[in-house]
Amino acid sequence: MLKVDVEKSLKAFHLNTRFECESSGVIALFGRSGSGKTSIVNMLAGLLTPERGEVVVKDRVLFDSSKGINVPPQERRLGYVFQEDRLFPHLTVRRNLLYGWKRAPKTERRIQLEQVVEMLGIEALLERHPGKLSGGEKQRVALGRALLANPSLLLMDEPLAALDQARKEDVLPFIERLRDEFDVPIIYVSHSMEEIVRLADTMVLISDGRVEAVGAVDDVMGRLDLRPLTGRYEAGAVLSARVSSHDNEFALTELEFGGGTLRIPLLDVPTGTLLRLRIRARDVSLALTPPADISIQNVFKATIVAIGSETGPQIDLRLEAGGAAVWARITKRALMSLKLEPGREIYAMVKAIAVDRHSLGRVTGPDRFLSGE
Amino acid sequence: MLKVDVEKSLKAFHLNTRFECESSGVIALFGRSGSGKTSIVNMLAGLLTPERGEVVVKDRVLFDSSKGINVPPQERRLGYVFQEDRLFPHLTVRRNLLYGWKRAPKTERRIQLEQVVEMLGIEALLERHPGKLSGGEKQRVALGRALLANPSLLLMDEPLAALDQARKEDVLPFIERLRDEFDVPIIYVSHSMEEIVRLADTMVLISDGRVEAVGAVDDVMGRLDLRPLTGRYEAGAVLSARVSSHDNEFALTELEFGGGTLRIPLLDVPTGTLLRLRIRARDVSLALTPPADISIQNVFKATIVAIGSETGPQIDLRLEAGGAAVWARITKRALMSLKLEPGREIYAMVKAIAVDRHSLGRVTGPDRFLSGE
Amino acid sequence: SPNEGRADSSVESVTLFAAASTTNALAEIVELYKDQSDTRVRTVFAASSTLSKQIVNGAPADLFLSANERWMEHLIDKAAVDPKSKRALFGNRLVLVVGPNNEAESGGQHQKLSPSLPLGEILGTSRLAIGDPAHVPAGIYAKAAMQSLDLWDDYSDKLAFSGNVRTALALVERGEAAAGIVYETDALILPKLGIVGTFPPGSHPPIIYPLAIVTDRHSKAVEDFYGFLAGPEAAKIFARHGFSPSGALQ
Amino acid sequence: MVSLTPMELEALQLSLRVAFFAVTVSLPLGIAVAWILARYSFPGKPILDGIIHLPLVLPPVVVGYLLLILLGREGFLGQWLYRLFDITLAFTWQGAAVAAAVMAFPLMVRSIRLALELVDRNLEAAAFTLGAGYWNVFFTVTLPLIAPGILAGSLLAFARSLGEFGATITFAANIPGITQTIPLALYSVIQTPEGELAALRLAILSVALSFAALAISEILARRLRTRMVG
Amino acid sequence: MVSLTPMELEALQLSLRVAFFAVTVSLPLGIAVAWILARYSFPGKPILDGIIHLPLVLPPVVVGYLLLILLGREGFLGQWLYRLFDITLAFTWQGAAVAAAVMAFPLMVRSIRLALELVDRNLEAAAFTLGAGYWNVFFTVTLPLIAPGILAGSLLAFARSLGEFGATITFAANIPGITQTIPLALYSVIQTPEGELAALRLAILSVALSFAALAISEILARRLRTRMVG
Ligand SMILES: Nc1ncnc2c1ncn2[C@@H]1O[C@H](COP(=O)(O)OP(=O)(O)OP(=O)(O)O)[C@@H](O)[C@H]1O
Ligand SMILES: Nc1ncnc2c1ncn2[C@@H]1O[C@H](COP(=O)(O)OP(=O)(O)OP(=O)(O)O)[C@@H](O)[C@H]1O
Ligand code: MOO
Ligand SMILES: [Mg+2]
Ligand SMILES: [Mg+2]
Repeated sequence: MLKVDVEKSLKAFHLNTRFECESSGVIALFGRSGSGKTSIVNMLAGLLTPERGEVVVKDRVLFDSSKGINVPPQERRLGYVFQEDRLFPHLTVRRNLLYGWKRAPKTERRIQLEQVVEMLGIEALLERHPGKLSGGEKQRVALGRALLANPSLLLMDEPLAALDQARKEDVLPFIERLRDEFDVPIIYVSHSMEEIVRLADTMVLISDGRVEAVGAVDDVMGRLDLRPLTGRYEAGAVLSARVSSHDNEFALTELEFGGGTLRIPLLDVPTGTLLRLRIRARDVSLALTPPADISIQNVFKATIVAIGSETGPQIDLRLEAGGAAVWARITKRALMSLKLEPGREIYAMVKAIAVDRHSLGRVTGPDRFLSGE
Repeated sequence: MLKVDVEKSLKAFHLNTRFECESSGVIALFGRSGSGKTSIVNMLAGLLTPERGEVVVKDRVLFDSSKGINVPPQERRLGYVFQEDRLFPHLTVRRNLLYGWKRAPKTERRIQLEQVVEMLGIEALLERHPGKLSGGEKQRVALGRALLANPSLLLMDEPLAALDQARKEDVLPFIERLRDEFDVPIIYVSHSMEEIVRLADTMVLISDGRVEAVGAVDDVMGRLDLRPLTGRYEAGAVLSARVSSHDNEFALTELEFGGGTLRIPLLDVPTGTLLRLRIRARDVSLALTPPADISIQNVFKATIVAIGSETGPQIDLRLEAGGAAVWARITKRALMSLKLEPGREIYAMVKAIAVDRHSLGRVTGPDRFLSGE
Repeated sequence: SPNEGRADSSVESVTLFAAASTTNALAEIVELYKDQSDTRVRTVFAASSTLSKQIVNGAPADLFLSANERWMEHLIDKAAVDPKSKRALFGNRLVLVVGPNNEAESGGQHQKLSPSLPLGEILGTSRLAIGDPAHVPAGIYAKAAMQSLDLWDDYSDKLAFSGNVRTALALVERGEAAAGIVYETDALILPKLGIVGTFPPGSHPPIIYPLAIVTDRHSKAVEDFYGFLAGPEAAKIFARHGFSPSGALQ
Repeated sequence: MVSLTPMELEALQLSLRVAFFAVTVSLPLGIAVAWILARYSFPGKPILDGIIHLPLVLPPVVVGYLLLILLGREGFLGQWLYRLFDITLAFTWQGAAVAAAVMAFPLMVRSIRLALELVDRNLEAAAFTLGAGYWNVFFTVTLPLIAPGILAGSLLAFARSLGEFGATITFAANIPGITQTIPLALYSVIQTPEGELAALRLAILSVALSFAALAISEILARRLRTRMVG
Repeated sequence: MVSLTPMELEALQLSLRVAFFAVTVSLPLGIAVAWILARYSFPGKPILDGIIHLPLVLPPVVVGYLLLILLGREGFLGQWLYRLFDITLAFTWQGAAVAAAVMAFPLMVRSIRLALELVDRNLEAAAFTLGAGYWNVFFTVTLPLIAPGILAGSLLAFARSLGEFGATITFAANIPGITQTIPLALYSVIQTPEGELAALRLAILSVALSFAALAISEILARRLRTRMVG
């Protein structure tokens, strides 16, 4: 169980954050720049002291103003991966990695150097100093260092923000492996929806120091009222689907979801795996009759549930396909000429290549979400 | 006329750049990080001295190693907007703006403070020091300062790179106004295809210190052989189209191009204006027969010219629509099932909202391009 | 004796604080004493005033040899020296010296100076070096002598003060000052300097060098050396350096 | 407040004059040297750097002695100064100022050099592209940017000059009203067995002066800093 | 090479001993004070800062005099030291070391403080989250990171101590073999007529020593720097 209920005034900024969720899998903190994400993570780590409130991680009370409890950071046993690497420049990579490991209680050293080094592919770096590593290498070492402290929870504050796209692609798979191979829950701060969809199970939406929503990533992303916070440009729906088969000839993977079958570029996951995928509204087109002879691979029946009321040339439609929510963004002109209205049955078309690996994530445990405000 | 023919060795890096083009409108220097763009701009500005070669701007020889000419930077009269702002921290915004203006010959002070301040909307900042301005404000002041030096050419080295997306949107329109309202040619360095499409007329493609291509933006972007340099993820075609009418009811603008009519979100430009627009391959779908009752607004006839040979699930097709080149990216499965092959006539479908303002640019003067290597 | 800071505690050592003007003579005496005793003698030379002040503040001196009565009396007042041990060793005279290249008429130490002394000519644009009359004995004597010859008022702005008499001498030797007022004994160690003349004994208080043992520093080694300093062998050396015998005092 | 004795007043005035001249005369040279050290690298640079730092680590009396050998009336340079221009530095307040300037020079150069090294040279490049020539850039960009460093360096040098003792007493001797600055006056009275009170008064004067210099330096530095981010 | 006379050798050994003790004994205090100045802000901070900088700008003789008043056998503290522990600092080599330490202290503190201010405190925060306690973080992160600053400060202080004159001659006097360091010995021989050669020899010894200190400091600083990015 993870419980955060903290309050603090930072000059002009007032933070008053309350949420509770199961402490397993990846919990994403999402919010605009300056919304208070780093401050929350620092309070979890003990680097910032709340004025009032309570912090409980895995049933261990780390902070409780009413009882005067404030566990110092060095005793909290939370691994922290910072936005910048923060590696110790005077120590070799090996000694950086072992810094937290050596200080962890002997009985809790489940994760060992060899494992982590192998997983992160940093054998060759061990005797070097961090100064001359590339950005991606540094961040991998930072991941390893936090992990080797054998923490009860990993905090990651935009660990990819300082990297360019190529470096990001370098590090992301390691975060995925770390999530999948080690049983350490992760709090992941990001304002990149791509990263969150790819990594997270639970999502905490922060705005101006307050929690706007807590829940499974698909639920929070699907809520129309949260659009101003989750972003219009990125509008879309997250849906869960199960891998049903692989088509090696055309390098495609077939997924089953409530509304039917989806074909997407080939994935290296076993059939049966439950995936979370994000379909952006702008990639969805509509047809009144099942279109024939077109290159679009994914066509499924859906019902129009709601029609947005945006001004401007385009409009968002909420569809329902076999229980799954899907968004479509079309022109008003199309809306009129096709005479679309709520309740109408239509065919939704999604190009296979629109669902790329950036918009895919694995569901590690269902129903992590407990409660929130 | 702009002529750059320079050679220099910078430690491990050898720069050998030769191109010539008309010095009007916006000339984009595009290339990977480390390809030598900044070095070229510095040589134009006189901040870096080539080992050999010639630099001619508007028929004025600024550098000629064979004649021993090397005009010092302070006499070149080229305005330089740097990646970071480089404003003078000890001077007010007003005195920053006037720094170059005061030093320009009296007879050449066509552009005045009031004009620039009004255009950039920085009246309120004039008496402040740069230290406390936001990133976007700083960069606007930097634009104004370079412009007020009344240069014969403006150099901009990734002027938006240090800004986040919101700040970028803050500054981009000012660069457009500056391009449209003042008759100063601009050399614009960027590795953002969006910015280049939006701003530039001519494009110089740099790779590893050498010029790979020079030409109108659409031509360079359309070349298959340059794909490794222009980028696959961004693959697409740039085509020129003329505004034919506005549809205020649906907030759409209609454009005519070789292949027919295109509907895109409403633009605030007079009919008749020549525009450059970028259609990304991933936004183009194909149909064998003219599809009916679909939300997609843009359907036009095209002929398959060439089929790529990529591995993986997707494949790029080059289409020709009334003389204009268009790219489509579809799955191999669709290629097979539709039995597509070169020469075949098909219908290309493009969602109206796929062509947003990020992928539009105005053509200021046709045929600026002269020659290159 | 409690000799603090001593490097080798197995060897007894005696520390003598002595007026700067006795530097050369004492060096010879210490050298001689080495042949007679295992005691290591350490000498510290500075203006008598400086040394007196340091002894009051606890400086590790066993013996003090002053260039005037005043600073010895000061120590007696402060109970810093044993008054019973005080004895005048010898006297001295005050001379006007000029640099090697000075054209001034040098009458030697037997020439008596008078108020008609052409000090302005001798000095030119340069200065007259004397001990700081605020505290240095040589300076106090010099000021008195100049006053009695009516030179003080005219030349008090042409003076250069030194921290002790030897500094004044060095300034003349180096040509930084055209002339200086020093003890006769000082002038004699630099034959290349010209002695313009000697100040008449009545023009300044008598120049007397008293010696005393510092309070609580009595020990066999100290008393031995004290005796040696006051003895005939030392007296011979002092006399050779030009100091007047104690019998001639008063 | 107790008023100063004429001797104290004289020493105070002299100290201020010596320190003022020591700083102002050496400032342009200090800037030039700092510039060379910060901006250029050449074969003899470590040696130049070492020589400039010497007064910081060399005993002041050694510096005074070297000055005497060099600039004394019979010194290598001094005899020419005297013969050709009738200038004598030893025993003059100008000599005291020279001694103070030499001793304070490394502190001044260090401060200015540090400031220069922190100057963003890109700002100078920007000024060039805006049409400013070399000197123009120096006076309108570089100099204002290093002003805090110059100020700090000058005040440190000023304070150091106020306190200079060893080199001054060796090179310029101790002449009341001419070279007897506060430290030298204090030294004189400390030697005087009955000078306790006078010594204490001078010591207090000295401490007050030093504190004032430090405080002014701090205030000015802060003002400059806020102006910068104004 | 010409060999040193016993007096020179004694002065050299004494100088090195005094400077070594001055630096090693004051180093822990210097680190502590630099820490307080770099990390905390409290009401009296500017005053503490001022007091610590005082020896830098105060005339050395004043410092010596104040030490005498404070630590002399009749001084405020000194009389207790003497009565209770039979310790006398004035006129001993330990006193010379105290004088040198006090004079060099601001230089040492400045260097260390600067280094401390440049330390990325985020690295310390990172170390906390990795389970290291306060002292552990200090010794495994902070101290290694400021090592170059400590080194530079120590060497500067060492060099400054080698050259200390005014405070030493006032507080510890000029006693051969006990407090007569090289600068004091040089002062003595300068005063002595015909001491030119001896003075020159000592001056050269002094210059050589200072150069050596500067050079070692430079070399060590460079080595530390490369180790850091190694
Ligand atoms: N020590 C502080 N003093 C004053 N204000 C602070 C402090 N730390 C943070 N703030 C303010 O609190 C707000 C939240 O900051 P925080 O760093 O937690 O945001 P964030 O969500 O992590 O932003 P970003 O995505 O940019 O990292 C900001 O307005 C910031 O300016
Ligand atoms: N002064 C220099 N000394 C040595 N190498 C240099 C120097 N300046 C640039 N280079 C090298 O020259 C190459 C080109 O650098 P340049 O800054 O011109 O690239 P760029 O295209 O502007 O890159 P970016 O998009 O990252 O700004 C790089 O490999 C760089 O490391
Ligand atoms: O005490 Mo002296 O010998 O007059 O300098
Ligand atoms: Mg943050
Ligand atoms: Mg660049």
